[in-house]
Amino acid sequence: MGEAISFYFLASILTVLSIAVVTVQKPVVAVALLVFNLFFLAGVYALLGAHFIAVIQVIIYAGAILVLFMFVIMILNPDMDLKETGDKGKKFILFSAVSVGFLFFSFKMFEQMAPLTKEDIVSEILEDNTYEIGLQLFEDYIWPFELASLLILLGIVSAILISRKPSQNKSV
Amino acid sequence: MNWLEMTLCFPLLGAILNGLILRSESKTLAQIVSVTACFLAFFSALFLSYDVLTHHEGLKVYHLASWIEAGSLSVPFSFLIDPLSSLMLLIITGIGSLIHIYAGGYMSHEKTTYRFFAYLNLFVFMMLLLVTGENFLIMFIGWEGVGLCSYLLISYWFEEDKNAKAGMKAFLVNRIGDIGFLFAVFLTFKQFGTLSFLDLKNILLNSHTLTQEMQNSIALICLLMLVAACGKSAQLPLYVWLPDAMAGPTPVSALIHAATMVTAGVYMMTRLSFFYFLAPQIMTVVAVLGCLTAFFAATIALVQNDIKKVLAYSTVSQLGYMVMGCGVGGFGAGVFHLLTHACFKALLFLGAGSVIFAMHHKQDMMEMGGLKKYLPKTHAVFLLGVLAIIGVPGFSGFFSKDEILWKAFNYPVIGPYLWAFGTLTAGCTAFYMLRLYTLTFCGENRSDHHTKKHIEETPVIMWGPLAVLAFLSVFIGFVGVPAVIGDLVGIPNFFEHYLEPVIKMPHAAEENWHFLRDHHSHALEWTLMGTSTSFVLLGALLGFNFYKRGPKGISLILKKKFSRTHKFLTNKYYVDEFYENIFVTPLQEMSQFLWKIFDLIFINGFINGVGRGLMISSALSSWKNSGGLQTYAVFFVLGCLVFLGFFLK
Amino acid sequence: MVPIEHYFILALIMFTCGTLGVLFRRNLLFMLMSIELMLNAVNLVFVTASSFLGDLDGQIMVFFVITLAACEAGIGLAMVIAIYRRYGTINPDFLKVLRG
Amino acid sequence: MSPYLPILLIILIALVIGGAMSALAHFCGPRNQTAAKKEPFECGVPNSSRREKMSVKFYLTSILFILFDIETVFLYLWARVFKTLGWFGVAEIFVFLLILVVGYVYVLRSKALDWD
Amino acid sequence: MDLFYFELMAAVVKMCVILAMALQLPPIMVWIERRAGAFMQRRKGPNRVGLFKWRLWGLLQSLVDTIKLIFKEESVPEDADKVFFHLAPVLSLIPALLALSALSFGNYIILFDHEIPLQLINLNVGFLFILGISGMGIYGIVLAGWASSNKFSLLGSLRASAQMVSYEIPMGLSLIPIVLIYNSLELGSIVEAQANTWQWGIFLAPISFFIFLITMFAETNRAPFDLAESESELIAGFHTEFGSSKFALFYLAEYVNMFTLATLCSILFFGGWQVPFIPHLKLIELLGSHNLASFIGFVTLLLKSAFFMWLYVWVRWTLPRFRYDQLMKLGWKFLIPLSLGNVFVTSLILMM
Repeated sequence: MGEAISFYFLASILTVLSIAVVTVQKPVVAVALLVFNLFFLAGVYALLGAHFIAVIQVIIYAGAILVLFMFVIMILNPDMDLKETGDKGKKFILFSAVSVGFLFFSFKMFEQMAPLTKEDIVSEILEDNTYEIGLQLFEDYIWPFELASLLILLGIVSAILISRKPSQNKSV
Repeated sequence: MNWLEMTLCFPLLGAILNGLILRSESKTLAQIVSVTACFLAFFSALFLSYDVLTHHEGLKVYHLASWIEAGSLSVPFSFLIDPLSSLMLLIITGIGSLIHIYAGGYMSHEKTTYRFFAYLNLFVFMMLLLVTGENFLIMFIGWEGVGLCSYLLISYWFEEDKNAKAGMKAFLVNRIGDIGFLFAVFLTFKQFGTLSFLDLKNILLNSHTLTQEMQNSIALICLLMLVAACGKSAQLPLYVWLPDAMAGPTPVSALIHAATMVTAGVYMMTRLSFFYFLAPQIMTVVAVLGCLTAFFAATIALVQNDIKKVLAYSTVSQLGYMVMGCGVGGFGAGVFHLLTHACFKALLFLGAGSVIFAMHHKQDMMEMGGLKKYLPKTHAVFLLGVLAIIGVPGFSGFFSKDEILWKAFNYPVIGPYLWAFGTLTAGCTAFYMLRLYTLTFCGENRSDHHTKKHIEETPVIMWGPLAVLAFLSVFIGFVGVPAVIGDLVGIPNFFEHYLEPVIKMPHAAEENWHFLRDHHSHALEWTLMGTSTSFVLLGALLGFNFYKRGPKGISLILKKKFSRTHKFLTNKYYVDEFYENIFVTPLQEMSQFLWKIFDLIFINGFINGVGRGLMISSALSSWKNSGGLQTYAVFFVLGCLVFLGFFLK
Repeated sequence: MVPIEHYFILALIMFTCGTLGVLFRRNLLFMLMSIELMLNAVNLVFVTASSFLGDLDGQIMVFFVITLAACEAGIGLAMVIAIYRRYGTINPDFLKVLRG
Repeated sequence: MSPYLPILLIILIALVIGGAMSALAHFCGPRNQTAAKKEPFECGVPNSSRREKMSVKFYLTSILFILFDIETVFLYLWARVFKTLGWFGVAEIFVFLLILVVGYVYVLRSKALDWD
Repeated sequence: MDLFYFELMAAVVKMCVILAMALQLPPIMVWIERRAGAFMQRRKGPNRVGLFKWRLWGLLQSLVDTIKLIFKEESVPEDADKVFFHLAPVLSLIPALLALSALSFGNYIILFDHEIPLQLINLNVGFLFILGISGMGIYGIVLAGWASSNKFSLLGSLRASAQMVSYEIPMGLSLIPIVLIYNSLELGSIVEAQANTWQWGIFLAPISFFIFLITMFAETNRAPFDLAESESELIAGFHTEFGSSKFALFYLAEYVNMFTLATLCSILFFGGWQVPFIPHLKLIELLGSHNLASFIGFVTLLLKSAFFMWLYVWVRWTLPRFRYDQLMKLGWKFLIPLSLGNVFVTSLILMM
């Protein structure tokens, strides 16, 4: 009961926020809404028993990645070119095509989804799954884990390289 | 990590370290890396061989990973260590290490050497792949790899057009052989369904009768493999690249074009001996081809003036011996000669390298002479090398060459002729080697004043390896003393027993090769040995006497007298020109013709037409290539949806 | 007990919003944010499946997705900054070097 | 009761407090706006647009923050299972840290963290 | 259902207590800061305001200040983004309160046969939640600076948030040895593991404590790290444009954050609600009452955090302010390597 209430509450907030994020005019507002969105999504994760993932979502996604967005907006102050460009009619046609495609596709998907049997569902919510996740990550996922560090390294290096001040002898 | 992996990975590691990672300006660092890599490989190979030969009954297959798995074709990365391959491993890494050390001295005038050493290490790695591969494809990787390294090293000083062309020539000529190899591989797979040497060996050794079709295809495989061996081991029609390959640095000539790579053909034939035994007619071809090559190359070597060219033709000639040895069924003898030749020819090349180094990269013997007193150490070891190659009794070359000649004599029908040519060749060899020696080291120095002033003995890093090789050249022959002598002095023939497990005669072939088992009288063998030795001594004497006063004197008279023959020989029987006229020029002309007809009119027309058509149609459709990122993305997403919808039905 | 389909529908809504945002907002920042939204929708599916099936693999995958998203956002935003500096706009309609 | 319910309560309470305070001030405080009050408070420096570009260093700082943040989270996960994994885990995390230290050194060398 | 309502009631009560603590923090702390500053500088400080004839060392000054703040005019700049201008103070208050309520203030007490832990939000991810939530506090600051449409505010907010993110990493890293040593993320069990006084975090992980102490100051933008509001450079930082009640809210959030970190420090490094040299279990035995022991533990914890609050004040009036480049250098080039090394060395020592 409580779970259902919480879920539908969070889901409706998330739906509204998701739509708002992509439709508002100002990037700052969008980022702020996205923060809320991610925060409430963490709530959904918690509802699903993924406490650790929920916290990670808050720490990294809401607490770090979106700070980055915020900073970029602050640095660039890009509200000057906010007007939407492009051929309205063409955009509308494509928009409806994609939307219809998604709708159609989702119907098909739910139609074809094999229903979960009772045995599939493990209803017990794992308590203290931090430990379990840790074990699994460090034992079964060693290589992805080490590769993740490489990915981070790559991220650091390329971000610094890209955002460096453009040098004087630019070719183009 | 087992010994095999270590053996293989050290040279590769050295190559990667030198060529890709360090790229060091420091010559010392580059050399240390590559010498260390090679030495480590040598020691690993030593342990590996010891391990396999003592603990695994001389045969072990290392299965590292699976590689190609397609239907019935299964080619794993597996490696075979048996007496033959461990012998090759030791030759390659051992002599390779010495040459690596030597190269440091020889290349000391270069600006950077990391590229050179990286290539050398890569070569060693490829060569190791070639000799340890358990199936045709691994061997083929090595086969192509050594070809590549050879190309890279021949044209190491690629700034000069000549060197680049020489590399190209080696590469292209080798391609002809490689085609043979590839077709042989295809045919093998078609016929036997496997590419593994051991499997093939088991199949063939245990079958008592073979169908006609099987026999034909075996003969064809052998023939194709012979083509491959001709390319790599510089046999008669395809030998032309080897003399030109001398354009590379001398250590390269020593390592690749004398000691190791060019012997790959002999190695391969020995590895496939069970095939060759089943194709006696092809064996005859092999024997004749080897014999002719040996003689032919020796005659050319008689008159060459470039010190490295002489050695190159000598190499071709010695390879001819080896191939002849294989052809008459004496694979063991061929490999034995391979071993001794690797030692003394490496020694000779490196010695020649020292001479060239001391003479400031002059290679013409006519400008040398009298180096005995300038380069005493080099002279001493070089002399030992000369004695070894011409086959003075007691030196290593004597035993191996004699073994081959004896095996050749026993060959039915054409055997005596082979022997006669072989003996003649031995005489020629003695002549031209003594000629080389005399012209280089004896008499007066003929170089110009400036050069003469700067001749000095090479550093220890260069003559040290030479000393080791000289030791080997003199004594390595005692591992395979022929039975007749061995019985006399009480030294058994280790080598024959050593290779016995590798060279097995299929049951189906035994009747054709009964003469190998026949007993021959010792007296006959002594007689033949005596004859050939006297030929050698005669040749040596002539060579020494003709040239002991330099290029003038008797040799000049002879040259005048037989001027046409001399010219013919100096121009190497006009083989290069022959090829040029018969193959290259017509090919070029035909290409020109085809280019004019097909390329310009048909193909260009077609392609331009297509292009024009596309231009028109793309102009029509370029509205959708707006360059707009998101427009593309939209179509991408729509495409994905259609695709998914297709699967979800 | 909320049926699993409802979680999926929520994820689908978020994903659709994200996709439409990427495709139709003429602003690189919005596009990046929409990508984040899409990634989160995927994460939601992972977590849902993981929770319903009692299998932690899904959650670990989310972990890696988040790592990836962090790097993606970092590099993407660096590119936004570089583009803004160079062209003075972050509207992809004005960035048409590839125009056919 | 779900441990998450209090979170919701706290959020609501905070909103209420914030709203109440604002409302109180709104109703209790005086209101007489002047033109000067509406301007940004900049201590007499001639008023300029706030549309001013900030240093890109802030961006670099925050991207590095993200990446180190992820690293921290991985470390927490590891710390939680540290006792179970033993030396294996230490070795694993050592490699992980080693790779990141490479990045860190790169950052230091590229002077991305040098303000001024 | 009964249980649910009982727990809900307990939660509400706990929440009220926490709120009471939080709301009385700024008045008292402001008074302490002013009095302490005066004391250190040989001044009198606020000492007039009192009740009738009792002056109470000027204690009521803060109350008067609060009332004054509410009755001040609220001025919103013309260009300001109205929504975020109003929302920003709340956005910095919410994380502060959430973090505060996730602290473990004491062992459980027993009421009506129910164990009630003295912790409002008890998640099994433990103090990771606190770290995550306090990271969310950045948005309040950034949005405040952005919304007030003032370049000094914006710069102040960027500085403040860059500083906060920079020091969040050493803070997070400095706590990993604690997890390694006590093998838990939950504050309750960490405190229980510190029953023996010599097992306190300060003794087992002194370097962690050192790093945490520094980051504590930096995270709350307090002196000597109060660059964001350095009046000589940036007027008053991100809350330049905020007056009246909104300013009060920022103040509240700041002090709550300070208190949270002070308490977290006491919990992780100073045994939390363990009375020094008397393990909690022994205390229960001595007193014969669970609830009384828990209460004493609670008071002990408050005293410990009071010490750190005092430290905040003390440092503020003692140390000069950093320069911004020095601050970043300290964070990135000293604390991060130090804390990484600390983590690694600690793990090695533990493995030995």
